[in-house]
Amino acid sequence: MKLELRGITKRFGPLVANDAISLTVEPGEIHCLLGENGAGKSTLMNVLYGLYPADDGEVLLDGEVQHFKSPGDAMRAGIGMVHQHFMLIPVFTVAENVILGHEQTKPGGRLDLGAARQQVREISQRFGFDLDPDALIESLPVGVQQRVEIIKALSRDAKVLIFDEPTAVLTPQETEDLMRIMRQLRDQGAAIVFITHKLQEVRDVADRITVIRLGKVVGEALPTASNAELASMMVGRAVALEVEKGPSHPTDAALVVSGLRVADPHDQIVVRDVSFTVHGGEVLAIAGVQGNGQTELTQALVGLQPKVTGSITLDGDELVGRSVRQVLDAGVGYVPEDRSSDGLVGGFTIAENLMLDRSSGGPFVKAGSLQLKVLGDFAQQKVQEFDIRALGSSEFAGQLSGGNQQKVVLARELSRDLKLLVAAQPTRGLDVGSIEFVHKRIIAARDAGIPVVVVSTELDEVTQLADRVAVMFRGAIVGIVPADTPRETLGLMMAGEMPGGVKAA
Amino acid sequence: SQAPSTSSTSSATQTTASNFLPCMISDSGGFNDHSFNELGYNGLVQAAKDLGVSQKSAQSKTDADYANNINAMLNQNCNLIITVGFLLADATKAAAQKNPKTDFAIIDDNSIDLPNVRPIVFDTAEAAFLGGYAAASYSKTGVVGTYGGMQIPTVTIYMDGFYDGVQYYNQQKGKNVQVVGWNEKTQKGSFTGGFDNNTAALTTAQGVLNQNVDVVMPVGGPIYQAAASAIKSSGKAVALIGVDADVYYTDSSVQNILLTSVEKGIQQATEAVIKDSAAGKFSKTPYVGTLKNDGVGIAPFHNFAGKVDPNLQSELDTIKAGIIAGSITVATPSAPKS
Amino acid sequence: MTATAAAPGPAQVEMPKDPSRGRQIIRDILGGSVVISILAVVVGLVVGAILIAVTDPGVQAASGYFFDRPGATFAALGDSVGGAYSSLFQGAIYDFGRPDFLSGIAPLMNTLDLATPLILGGLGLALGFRIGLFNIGGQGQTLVGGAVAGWVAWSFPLPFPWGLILSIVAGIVGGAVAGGVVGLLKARTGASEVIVTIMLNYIVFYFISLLLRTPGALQAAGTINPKSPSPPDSARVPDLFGAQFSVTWMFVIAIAATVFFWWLMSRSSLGFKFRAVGENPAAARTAGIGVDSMYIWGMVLSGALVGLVGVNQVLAFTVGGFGSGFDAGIGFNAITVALLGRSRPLGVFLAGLLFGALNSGGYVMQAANDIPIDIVLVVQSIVVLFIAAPPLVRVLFGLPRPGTAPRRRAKAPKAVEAE
Amino acid sequence: MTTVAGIPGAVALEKLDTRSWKTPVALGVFALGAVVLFLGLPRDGQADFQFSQSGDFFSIPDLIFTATPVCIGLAFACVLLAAGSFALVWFKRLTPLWYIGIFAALFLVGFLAWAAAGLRPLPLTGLLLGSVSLSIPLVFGSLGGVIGERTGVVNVAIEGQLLGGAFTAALVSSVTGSFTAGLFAAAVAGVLIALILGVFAITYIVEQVVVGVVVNVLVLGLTNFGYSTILTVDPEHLNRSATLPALPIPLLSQIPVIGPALFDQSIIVYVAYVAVPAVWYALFRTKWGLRARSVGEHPEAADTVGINVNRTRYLNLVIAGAIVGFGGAYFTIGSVGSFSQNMTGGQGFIALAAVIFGRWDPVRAAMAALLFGFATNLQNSLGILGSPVPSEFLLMLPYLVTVFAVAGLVGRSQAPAADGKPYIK
Ligand SMILES: Nc1ncnc2c1ncn2[C@@H]1O[C@H](COP(=O)(O)OP(=O)(O)OP(=O)(O)O)[C@@H](O)[C@H]1O
Ligand SMILES: Nc1ncnc2c1ncn2[C@@H]1O[C@H](COP(=O)(O)OP(=O)(O)OP(=O)(O)O)[C@@H](O)[C@H]1O
Ligand SMILES: [Mg+2]
Ligand SMILES: [Mg+2]
Repeated sequence: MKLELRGITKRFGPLVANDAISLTVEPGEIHCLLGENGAGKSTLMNVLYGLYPADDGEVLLDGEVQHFKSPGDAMRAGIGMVHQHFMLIPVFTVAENVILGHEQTKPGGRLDLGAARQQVREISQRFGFDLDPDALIESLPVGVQQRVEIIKALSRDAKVLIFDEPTAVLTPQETEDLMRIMRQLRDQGAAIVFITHKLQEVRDVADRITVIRLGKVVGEALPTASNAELASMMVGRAVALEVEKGPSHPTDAALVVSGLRVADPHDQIVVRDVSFTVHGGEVLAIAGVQGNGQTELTQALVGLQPKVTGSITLDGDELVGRSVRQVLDAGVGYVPEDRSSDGLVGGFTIAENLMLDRSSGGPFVKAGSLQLKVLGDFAQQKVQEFDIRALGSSEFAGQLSGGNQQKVVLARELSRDLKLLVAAQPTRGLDVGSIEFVHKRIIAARDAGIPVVVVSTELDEVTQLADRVAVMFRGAIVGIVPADTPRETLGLMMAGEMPGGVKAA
Repeated sequence: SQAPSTSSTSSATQTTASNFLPCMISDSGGFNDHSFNELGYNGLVQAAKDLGVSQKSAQSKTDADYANNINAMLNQNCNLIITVGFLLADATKAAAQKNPKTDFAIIDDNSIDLPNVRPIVFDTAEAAFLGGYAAASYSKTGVVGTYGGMQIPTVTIYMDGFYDGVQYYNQQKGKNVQVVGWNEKTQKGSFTGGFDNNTAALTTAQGVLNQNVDVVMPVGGPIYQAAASAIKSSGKAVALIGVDADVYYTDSSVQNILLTSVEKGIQQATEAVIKDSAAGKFSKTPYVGTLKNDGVGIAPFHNFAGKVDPNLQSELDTIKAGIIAGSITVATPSAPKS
Repeated sequence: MTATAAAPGPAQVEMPKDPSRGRQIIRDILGGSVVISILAVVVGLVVGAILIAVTDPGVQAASGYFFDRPGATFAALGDSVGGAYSSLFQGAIYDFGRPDFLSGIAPLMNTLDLATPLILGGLGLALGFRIGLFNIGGQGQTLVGGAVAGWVAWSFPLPFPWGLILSIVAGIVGGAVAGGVVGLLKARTGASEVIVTIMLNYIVFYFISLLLRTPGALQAAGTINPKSPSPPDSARVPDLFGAQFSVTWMFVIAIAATVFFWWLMSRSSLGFKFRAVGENPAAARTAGIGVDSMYIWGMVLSGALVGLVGVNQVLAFTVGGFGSGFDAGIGFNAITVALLGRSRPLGVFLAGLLFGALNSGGYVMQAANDIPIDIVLVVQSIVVLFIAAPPLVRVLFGLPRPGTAPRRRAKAPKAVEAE
Repeated sequence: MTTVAGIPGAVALEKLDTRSWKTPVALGVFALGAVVLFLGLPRDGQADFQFSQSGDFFSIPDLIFTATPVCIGLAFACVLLAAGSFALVWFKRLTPLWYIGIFAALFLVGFLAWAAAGLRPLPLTGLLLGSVSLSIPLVFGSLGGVIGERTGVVNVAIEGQLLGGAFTAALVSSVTGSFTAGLFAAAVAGVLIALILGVFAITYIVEQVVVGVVVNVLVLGLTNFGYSTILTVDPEHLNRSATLPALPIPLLSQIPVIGPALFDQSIIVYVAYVAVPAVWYALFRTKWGLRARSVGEHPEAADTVGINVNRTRYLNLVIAGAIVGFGGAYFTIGSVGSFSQNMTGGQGFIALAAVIFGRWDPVRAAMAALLFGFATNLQNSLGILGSPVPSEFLLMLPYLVTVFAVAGLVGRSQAPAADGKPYIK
């Protein structure tokens, strides 16, 4: 089925997320959409999928104008989507998720789950998945969940398939597998839209490439284009993505983690006997595919996990068993993974957010009373120092863009006297400029002699920031290696394999 | 029963010669409680009609309403304000102190001693004693029951009298009729938790019926209706004893199961107090309804006249005379102190 | 209603010195929040008027011959609705039938008196709402606070004002304990505070009923009624403007509580933490704020304020002792007051005054026009509903949408993420 | 995928040693209570548990025994069981539900024997019958609550829906003389209230608990007003309905103890028997249920597969409203025939508690409702016998049980993920 988008425009209030975008995808073609964060890719796909009404423009399938009022309409017309954030119901089984929305029933209105199971098995077989139709989604690893999304789309005979950043959560091996499946689908005649930030993947699999910047199509490219060409199209200028970073000067061991185990609320072990050491003045990056225990590890470091055994010492002081308050007071700075839900209070002003983790005692509280003057001056200064783009320090944090929100969090954490900085996914969802800024700040902290732990799923970021890299897989550390370890090796380690001959660091 | 909303709209175009304005405030039971609020209200309506004057009334929902309703009535320039129930005692007392020119009367409370307040109380235990005796005499299963709305003196005084009446019957006749739902000695028993005809009242009634009783006296406004429902659906031949008014006349639907009623002459007392006040004969002397002054009493057996022991009526008359004469004493901790 | 009362949740943080604050107020006025509050009250009164008219016998009679004499119907309508609302006004603000100004203003004083417990209770519940705690336990906390205050008042008779002060403190402590238990259960076991507070309402009610008829507990000596002794005069809250008016010094305490609430929530470290937990518990926890202890302290303070309602009922409102119903439904009405006031101090204060006025007028409306006071409940709930849904009011009255920045959420005690 | 470096597979993750002492502590408290009551305040005399009543198919003799030794034995058993629970937790095992069940049964028998010692026979049929009767409106209320919350709408207005149903059922059935009309009107009233809730909570995204609380006040005001201005004008014709007749089911109704309690009831009760499994079936076995639950768990996901989230929520709210309103009819035409002000008296809130107590499952919620009914009726039954426990204490029992249950047993239970959250695209 041939897909055509003509002049799609979509506004969110004053923001034009899509500005007259046109795009054609032929059957039997993989069409890549490339663009920075916030360029408008997901918005375009959501319009196509009937989730947002377009302000202008039209969608055509095989030359016929479509009027999608809801995703149901789009699905019936043969469009399937694998969403950036999975659209699966965690407490349902695979089969239930697959039939949801187009259920078959037996007499008495009874759900025909048998048919659904059969369908899951059939499609699994066709693509070589190994999938239990009765498994609960929440018990499945992300890579497998994504396959469920694919089966969901295929079970509805989708002829146009949209993949929105499907590889962000996959190991390199899983990515390989996905590429294979996409090619297989293309060969069966599907029209595929593939969204990613990873230039390598684009060149591997795409038949055609469209680049979007600031809501507009800025050009087309062929898979033969070089990384540099594609990147400059995306960003609108030549980019040098390297962080300026001198050699590290590690001092004494500051953070010593040994035999750390963390259990989740269901008592499943999610961090398994993890031990490592971080010296002052060095960055230890923790790499790995999302969902392999990094989140819980960092939370355990700051005392946010209730079920922890083992030991974490900072400059000799034991942190396990201490409250978050005590850990922070011991000099730990923490940039949480999800800034909008854990890092900031959206309904608070920038100033209030800047004092969030110093809400008792000086300098902002005296005798139980807020020192608004002190806070105001402090906020003013930090807004300037960290280049937070806002109307003023009394703007609500929830109304800031992601990059600026992250700057608020960094400003807060870096303005205390730190003995350790833990930054989880510090640049997720940020644009190049903001990434550069955040990276600089982290390196500056390192150079000031602070030990730094950075968690990232992006290998680029890991290799750029790290002095040493620890790779996590299923809750355990596969190995700790130097930052210059080849990407392929790191990729294998992310899948749990420790190739022979890799030297530990 | 008469609804309160039909009363005072005509007050603006007053045609009567007299400007006497009697007013009444209910407690949280409201004027449709099939009990003392309603009887008091009927007395108010009747007296106003007889006097040819208008009247005003207000219902209370919560404890906070009492004082406010009294104030609102004072603003309406009432000459006599009757408050119904001991719960209103404090508010009545305070208002009476502040407004010495207004007459007040309070039903079921005898705690206020002010020149412009007339308490109206009843020694219902005396009448309930007769009810208990009649119940025991009528009972074939040897078990009779009673239960209340809430454990407050104006309720338990009925139950005490009933209990004593049954014991007196046992003593006189050498029988052992048992009372379920109330024990005078321990002052413990069965209560529905409120004065509403609701599912709690129904299950309580069912529970009492399950004790093999064949006479039951529910004390507390409309909860007797739940008992009637329970009796009808149980299919058993259980007789009901009404309280406050002669229920035979106030509720025709229970005539066929009504053994008798223990009457409390609230309506008559209210009427009398209003007329006294209108005639300028108001006094602070408490009105205490007793068997002697017919302020309380036991109703005729009506449909059951043929089913009770032929001697019962005369026995009751003897007992009544004994109580009036003081030869039979009805002991209850809940008796009004006069 | 002022801008404070009407401003939607997150957009309103009390920081008057902030430059954006002034802008915010102007935006709110232009955006129609004040207008919407007024219109919501209008809707409530109109619905009330319809109910009054429909159930009025005069109107019913006249509408029978509407087509012959439509004028009669309208006259009857005017009589019933006009009469009712003029009684409402005269009962709430100023009684023109009184000889002099001082007695004419008595209804207003009564309004203040009735508003006092609503404001105190509203503030208490609002405090919980701001922390994301749905405290439905106003009844129970009032009962505990009042019972403890009363018990202390007659058990430890001290000269004025010490007896009074001691009793007030006791009432606050009583309410605080009743609230704190809930906070403790929530923090320790995760029990939903909605369920626990509702259950405690009943438990406390029956417990106090039991004590009230147990000699030697709360029952007055020498009585058989389930009633407490009356507190000694030295522990009574004095009248504010003399015996002529019903308003007492508790109204001043309510004002003080409003100011305290403001200070607590916008100027104190504890309030900052409360708000952080209310807006985003996850972020608060990550920032080292003990969410569980905020729940406990929040419920303690919430209960303490509600405890003052009990103090008002026992030491200021009722003259003699109290029975088990002395909370008089204020614990529940305070929920609507807090909601109407959007959990902001000034908003709650004004909402309390409005409800106090409706109640005060309602009594007179019932006495003079025979209109059941329940109409006040209907009007109150409709006002709250409509104020909570500004777009609906705009639709109803054909108002334009305000041209302000998009807001993420409708007002709510708990953060509701729009994403 | 090969796993090297000694890392085990993903699905079979091991468990950490974490022990929860909540259950043993709760059992311990009750065991202590048993010891204090049964040993500390022993009561003399015989306890008489009556199984049969006249008219039963066949009769079972009463169980009569001397209370004190039995109670002491049972207190001892409770202490042992509580200790056993401590031991189980100590050895990192969960205390199974049946274990708690046995404990509860032993405690209860002991308590009944203690309270009824030396008094009249305790009719178990009556105890059960009253429990069922008192729990019926709670069952309907909690079913409505479960349906609403499963689709993501917290329904605090159950109280209002019950009250509205009770009012309209009484009025309509009094006026028309038809039970069918009364029941239908009650359901319609429930639906109307649900629509108010829907408009504000779903369309205008007002905080759901707020709407629920306020709607309750509104319905209370309206029914009180209607009672004073309409019903009491002519109560004989406007507020005096017959009550639904009992329809004994042949044979079943003659089973001793349970027959008369369960199978000699009115149509509303039978509807409840059918409704509980039906709602369970509909929620967990049908297309409708799958969609409803998907909307309550992850509305965005439901939207992306073509399910109209808000329409689904409205529809379910309306169905729930009809169920609750229908249940409200029990208060009037199902039991006493007439309406009185605020006659639901907070039962809607108890139903809400049953929803949470029953962990959003219709069958468990109904069981919780039955438990409330039982606890309430215990007060009746013991009060009638003249037991030594103050009536207020027994009246507060169901609420105490709820607090214990919610704090000790349920705790941080998992509500549907999108429960209470409006869906904004
Ligand atoms: N529902 C919404 N309301 C307001 N603004 C939105 C909404 N959804 C997206 N936007 C804005 O529209 C722009 C485009 O967002 P979109 O999600 O399409 O970006 P994207 O290209 O998919 O980015 P990413 O690579 O981060 O996924 C962004 O500025 C975003 O903030
Ligand atoms: N709820 C909101 N109210 C007002 N403005 C908003 C809101 N949400 C986002 N914005 C504005 O919309 C714009 C896009 O925000 P968004 O977070 O999507 O930015 P972005 O393109 O992803 O930027 P970044 O790369 O920094 O993450 C910003 O200017 C932001 O201030
Ligand atoms: Mg972004
Ligand atoms: Mg995107």
